Amino acid sequence: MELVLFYISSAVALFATVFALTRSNAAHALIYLIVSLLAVAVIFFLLGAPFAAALEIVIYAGAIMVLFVFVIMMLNLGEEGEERERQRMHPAVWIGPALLSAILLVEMIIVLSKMSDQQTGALITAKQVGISLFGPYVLAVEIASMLLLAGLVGAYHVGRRFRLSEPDDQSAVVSGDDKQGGD
Amino acid sequence: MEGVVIPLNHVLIVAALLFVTGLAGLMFRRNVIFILMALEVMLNSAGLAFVAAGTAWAEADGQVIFMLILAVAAAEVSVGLGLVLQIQRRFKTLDMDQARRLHG
Amino acid sequence: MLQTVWLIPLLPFLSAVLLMVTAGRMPRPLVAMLGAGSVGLSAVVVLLFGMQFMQAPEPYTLTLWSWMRVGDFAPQFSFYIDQLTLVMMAVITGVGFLIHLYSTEFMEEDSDYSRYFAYMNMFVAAMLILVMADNLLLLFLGWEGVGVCSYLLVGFWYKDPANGAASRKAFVVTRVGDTAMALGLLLLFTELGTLQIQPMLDAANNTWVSGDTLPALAALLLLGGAVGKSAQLPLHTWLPDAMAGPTPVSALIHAATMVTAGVYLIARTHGLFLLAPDVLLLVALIGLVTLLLAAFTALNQHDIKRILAYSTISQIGYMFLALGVGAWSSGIFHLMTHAFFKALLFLGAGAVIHCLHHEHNIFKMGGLRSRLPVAFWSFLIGSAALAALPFTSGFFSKDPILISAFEYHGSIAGIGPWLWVGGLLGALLTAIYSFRLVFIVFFGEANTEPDRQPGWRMAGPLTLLCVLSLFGGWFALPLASVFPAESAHHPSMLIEGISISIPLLGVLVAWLVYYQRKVSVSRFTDSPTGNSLRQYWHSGWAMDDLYDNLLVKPFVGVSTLLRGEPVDKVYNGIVGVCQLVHRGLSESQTGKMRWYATSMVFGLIALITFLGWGI
Amino acid sequence: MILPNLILVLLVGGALAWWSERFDSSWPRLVALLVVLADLSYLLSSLTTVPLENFALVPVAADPASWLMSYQLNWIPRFGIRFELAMDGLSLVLIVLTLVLGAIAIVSSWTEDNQRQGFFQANILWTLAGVVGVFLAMDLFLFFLFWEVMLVPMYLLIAIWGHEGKAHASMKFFIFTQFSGLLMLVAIVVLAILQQQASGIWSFSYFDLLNTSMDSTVAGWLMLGFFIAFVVKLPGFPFHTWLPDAHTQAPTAGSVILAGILLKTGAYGLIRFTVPLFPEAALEFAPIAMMLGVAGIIYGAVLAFGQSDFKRLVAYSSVSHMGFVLLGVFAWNALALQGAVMQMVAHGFSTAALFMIAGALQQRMHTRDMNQMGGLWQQMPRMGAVALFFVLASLGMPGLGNFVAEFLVLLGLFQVNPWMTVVAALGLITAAIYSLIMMQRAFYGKPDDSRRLTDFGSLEMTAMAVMIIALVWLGMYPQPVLDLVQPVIDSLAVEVPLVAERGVSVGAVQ
Repeated sequence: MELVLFYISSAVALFATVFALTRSNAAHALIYLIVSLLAVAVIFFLLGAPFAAALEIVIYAGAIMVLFVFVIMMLNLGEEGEERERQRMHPAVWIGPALLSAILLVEMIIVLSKMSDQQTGALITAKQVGISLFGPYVLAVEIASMLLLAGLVGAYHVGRRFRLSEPDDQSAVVSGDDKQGGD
Repeated sequence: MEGVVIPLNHVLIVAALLFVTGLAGLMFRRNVIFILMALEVMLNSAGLAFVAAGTAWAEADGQVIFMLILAVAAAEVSVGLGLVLQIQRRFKTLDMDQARRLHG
Repeated sequence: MLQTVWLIPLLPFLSAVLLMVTAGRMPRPLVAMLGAGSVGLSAVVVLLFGMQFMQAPEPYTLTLWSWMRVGDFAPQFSFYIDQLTLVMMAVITGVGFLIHLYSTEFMEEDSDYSRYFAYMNMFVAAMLILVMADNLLLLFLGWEGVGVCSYLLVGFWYKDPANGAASRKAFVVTRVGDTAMALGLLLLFTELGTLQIQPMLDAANNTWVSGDTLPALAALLLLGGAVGKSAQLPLHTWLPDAMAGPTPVSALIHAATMVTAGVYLIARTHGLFLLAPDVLLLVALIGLVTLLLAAFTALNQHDIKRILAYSTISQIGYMFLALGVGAWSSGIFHLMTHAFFKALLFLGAGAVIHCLHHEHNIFKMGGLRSRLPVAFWSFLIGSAALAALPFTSGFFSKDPILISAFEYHGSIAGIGPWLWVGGLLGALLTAIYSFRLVFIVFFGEANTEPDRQPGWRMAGPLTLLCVLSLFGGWFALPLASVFPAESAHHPSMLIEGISISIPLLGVLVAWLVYYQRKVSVSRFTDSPTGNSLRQYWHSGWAMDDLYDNLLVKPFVGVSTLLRGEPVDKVYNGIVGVCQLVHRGLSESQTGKMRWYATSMVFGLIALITFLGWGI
Repeated sequence: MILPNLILVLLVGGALAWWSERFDSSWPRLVALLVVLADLSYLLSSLTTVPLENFALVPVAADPASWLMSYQLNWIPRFGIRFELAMDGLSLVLIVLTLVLGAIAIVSSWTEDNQRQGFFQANILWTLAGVVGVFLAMDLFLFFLFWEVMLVPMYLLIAIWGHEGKAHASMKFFIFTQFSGLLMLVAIVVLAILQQQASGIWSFSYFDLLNTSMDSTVAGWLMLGFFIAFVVKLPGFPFHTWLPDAHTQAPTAGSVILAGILLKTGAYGLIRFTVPLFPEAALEFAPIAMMLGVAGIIYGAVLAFGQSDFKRLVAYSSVSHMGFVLLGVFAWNALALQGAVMQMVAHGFSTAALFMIAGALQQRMHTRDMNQMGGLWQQMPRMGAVALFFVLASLGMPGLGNFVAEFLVLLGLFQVNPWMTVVAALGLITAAIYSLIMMQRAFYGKPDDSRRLTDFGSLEMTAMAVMIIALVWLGMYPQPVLDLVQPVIDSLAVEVPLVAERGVSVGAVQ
């Protein structure tokens, strides 16, 4: 029974991802992506990793996707963006990457199919995860925190420069002088 | 509820499928937003593979690594989106092909 | 007195160095006194040395210092004096002094006065070293020194590039001979272990037997050197061009001394040549062919100095003939007498040119008999001796050569008479062209007026040389002990008569053709074949153009072809390949991020297939 | 302790000269000259302390006493690399030549107003230090170090003070030598490894590496590594193309040092390292090397004749003369080796002088093109006379050093391979051709009176006089140099038996 559930949710995840990446409208694509993440969360549940599924939903679907929403709204990619996206979809563009990823897929499947058939399904509770998290992996946690801090500072630093309104932003290193933009 | 018996290979194949789709998206989409989304998909599929392996070996390591992946993904997205704002302001478009000043 | 023999070459050498160092800052009379004086002084030393030497005539060796010593190759800087060397020294310093005295006036108004005497003195010093050298390496030093000085003196008036070309041609052609001689030296040392002449000849006699290939090869190589320096057949084309130098230079170098170096070398190493009879015969044949060829060419020249140049080649041909047929001492005797009358002729020509403001073409001269008496008499006596008219020194030296050529019975039986006939024909032609010169220049109507008369410093040496040319042949040279005994000559009266009468016949022919103008040869010379033959002879049997096309043009062509350094093209090729690869790689960096992602995927695929291959 | 001081004095002197520029721009050349002369006098005075019979002693590898002077200091004990210097007859002769030509190089650029005079003189002194180091180093690692030390300041000399094409020329010079140097480094390292495997201890010393046993193919390749490095430096035939460019663009002092001294390091390397370290491989390779030598002689001469650039012509003449050295070394008998060493010394003086003249001409006429010269003898008689002397020296006139050298080489070679000697002797003729054409096109011919040219000054004449005396002395009485080098050749004969002496029947000729 669960096997069927697993196959359904993975099919959903796959189709949602494909749709997410082929939409011309960014917002639609985002929604599909969120659906795909939720499907993956379901798979986590089926695998017996409830804590991971929760995290997936809270952080991945919740936090990261929301960031995306903010940015899309901020950049208000309206209809003209969508138009341009569509005329770029002619086959010459995606035939190359599609071919490449197909080859890669075939290779991975070959490699994976040779593996011994291990069975998943051992339930790992959040307590076990917590114990190992602060047991052998305590260093990893510290590093992760530093990484997040770096991400925070980076995002602040990079994002801050975005001053549409005040032209006399004295601290802006990247002030108006280099307007040459793309070559 | 306790773990349900799913063959690891199948989960890994799903992860591979997701990864490849993300990769293809990364390659042929021009819009930087879509590239970032494709990136997220690839990270997520990696996380899936880790968690699946973790549950297969009944070890918590898989999920710990998954958490690290989450941390990485979060940091990466925040900086990425910051950059997206810069690209928008600097190049007035989100098409990544315009931003190619660093060429040979 | 014997110990001071090293003074002889040292005096001219020192004066040469002094003149070079002061480089024209000394007053002219001092330069003249130094230049001519040093040679005169060394002539006196030679005289004194000769007198003391003749009392106890055995070879005298004086070692100054050991030149170098590597293993058993230890040439010494030492002199070896015997009768042959004495004769040569006497000729060089005696005739040399007269020529130096003559040139003090001849070069009077030349700007580079001291440079001229520096080179002349250096030449005399080098020639003396050549003649007095105890071993072949020191002889080679003198040999090359003489070649260099001849280069400097022929190209003395350096402002005209033609003189430069003539001097370079002289040096390079003689250098070809010198290289052959150097190879001969290498072979001799490798085989015999020493280069000291006398021990080397003894070693040659006991290690080799007559007719071996090695002595023949060594003799041939030495002959190459001799032929180069004495302007014989293969390497003779440089001498006529060497007339570009001042006339006294031609007198000293191209008549009396340098060109005889080859004869001296063969005479000095006669022991080696005796071990190779067929090479000796080759010497005779070269001599014969050269004397005929030069005689014909001299007949068609109209530059006074070129006629004398070709006559020098011809006379040296006689000396080679003499050496070839084994008449060693008569060869050397002819060398000495030739030095006298050829120097006389050259100096006479110099006087003519000097007084006719540098006119060379004999047809533009004429009737100088009354205007330049000194020149006329010196030319008359010189030509008489050259043509070997009876009782002149030329007769006493050329006649025995012809006789011994007649009685020659070397490796090819019965060639003697043919050599004799060739020699006679040469003598006839010599008489004709020498008196042709005399009649055209000194008789007939006057074309150009001489603007001055030769001073005492030119007339003095001329008269002295006239005396020597006339009576030089009377006393025999004491060379018996140096050379192997020659069989006594007892030619039949007929041969003797013919030898005497041929030169007179020649003079008669010249008289008829050029003085009386009775027998006009123009009918023959103007006909097409005659004219082309005359042109052919005039250009020295077209040897010059032969060498030009055969050697000079290919060398110049190759060097201009290779000027662009083909080997460099290889390295530039490598550089080109590197740049090509660089451009290709830089193209691959398009700056588009998606292209980088794709190339990463390529990498990934490659990696997996490579690693996957293993599973 | 004397040997390291020799190098130290030059290095410190260089820095001093550079520093002295602060006071006055004319000080550096004075300081440089004094430093070089001080170094020379220091060397000669320290020689007096060496007992006289040592000069005749055959330098045996084992005991340092048999060397004239030796010095040893542990540098990197881990790999057995020692700061080992030793001087024997051969290196003594070459070091004296280096210092004399160094002084002459400094004098040669006395009147040139180069900018940054201090750095210029410093580079000259450092090059000299590198070269002295090369001649003294007995540890292969140290030898390679000095090989590079000598290369860098020379590159700077050409790159900074060169003429119009200096960038290209200096780069080409540097890459040629550097690349071949790397081949040598690989050979040194492999040799050391083989030696370590055989004897168990690490050592880079020349004496230990001398008789390492290895199979012939490896020996062949290692020998080739050394051979190429040295033949590039001594411009052997196929690797010589850097020389003409480097010379035409180098400043006068630079080309005097480059031609006079740096080419000798290649020849020295061949004698000291290539043949003794790999005896069988070297002697088996000898015919090919001699072929290259002969090709170098003829090719250099033919190209020299075709040149219209004065300096380029003299550069090609160097290629031709150094062909004799290559012949002499690989004929490998006492006569040929003595000839090779003599050629190194004599060629050093004659080429240095010709380059000084070329430099002086360029400084006065601002061109090296011989077509624009002609008739210079009239306006500059002293330079003409001096040029004539050195042209005669370079074409090998007997009585001067070059002739003695070339005759010895040909004599030695004749005993080994007569036919090759005949071809090499052609070099004598072609040498005459290109030397005289140089004299004709520059100094003889129609003078162009519109030019105002100043003749040689007294300083330049003294420098020239030194070289004239040296060449005449080498030509007339070369015995001191021959005696100094003879023990070295005997010691080399111990490792690699000399080719049969005189008396070998000239079989090939029969």
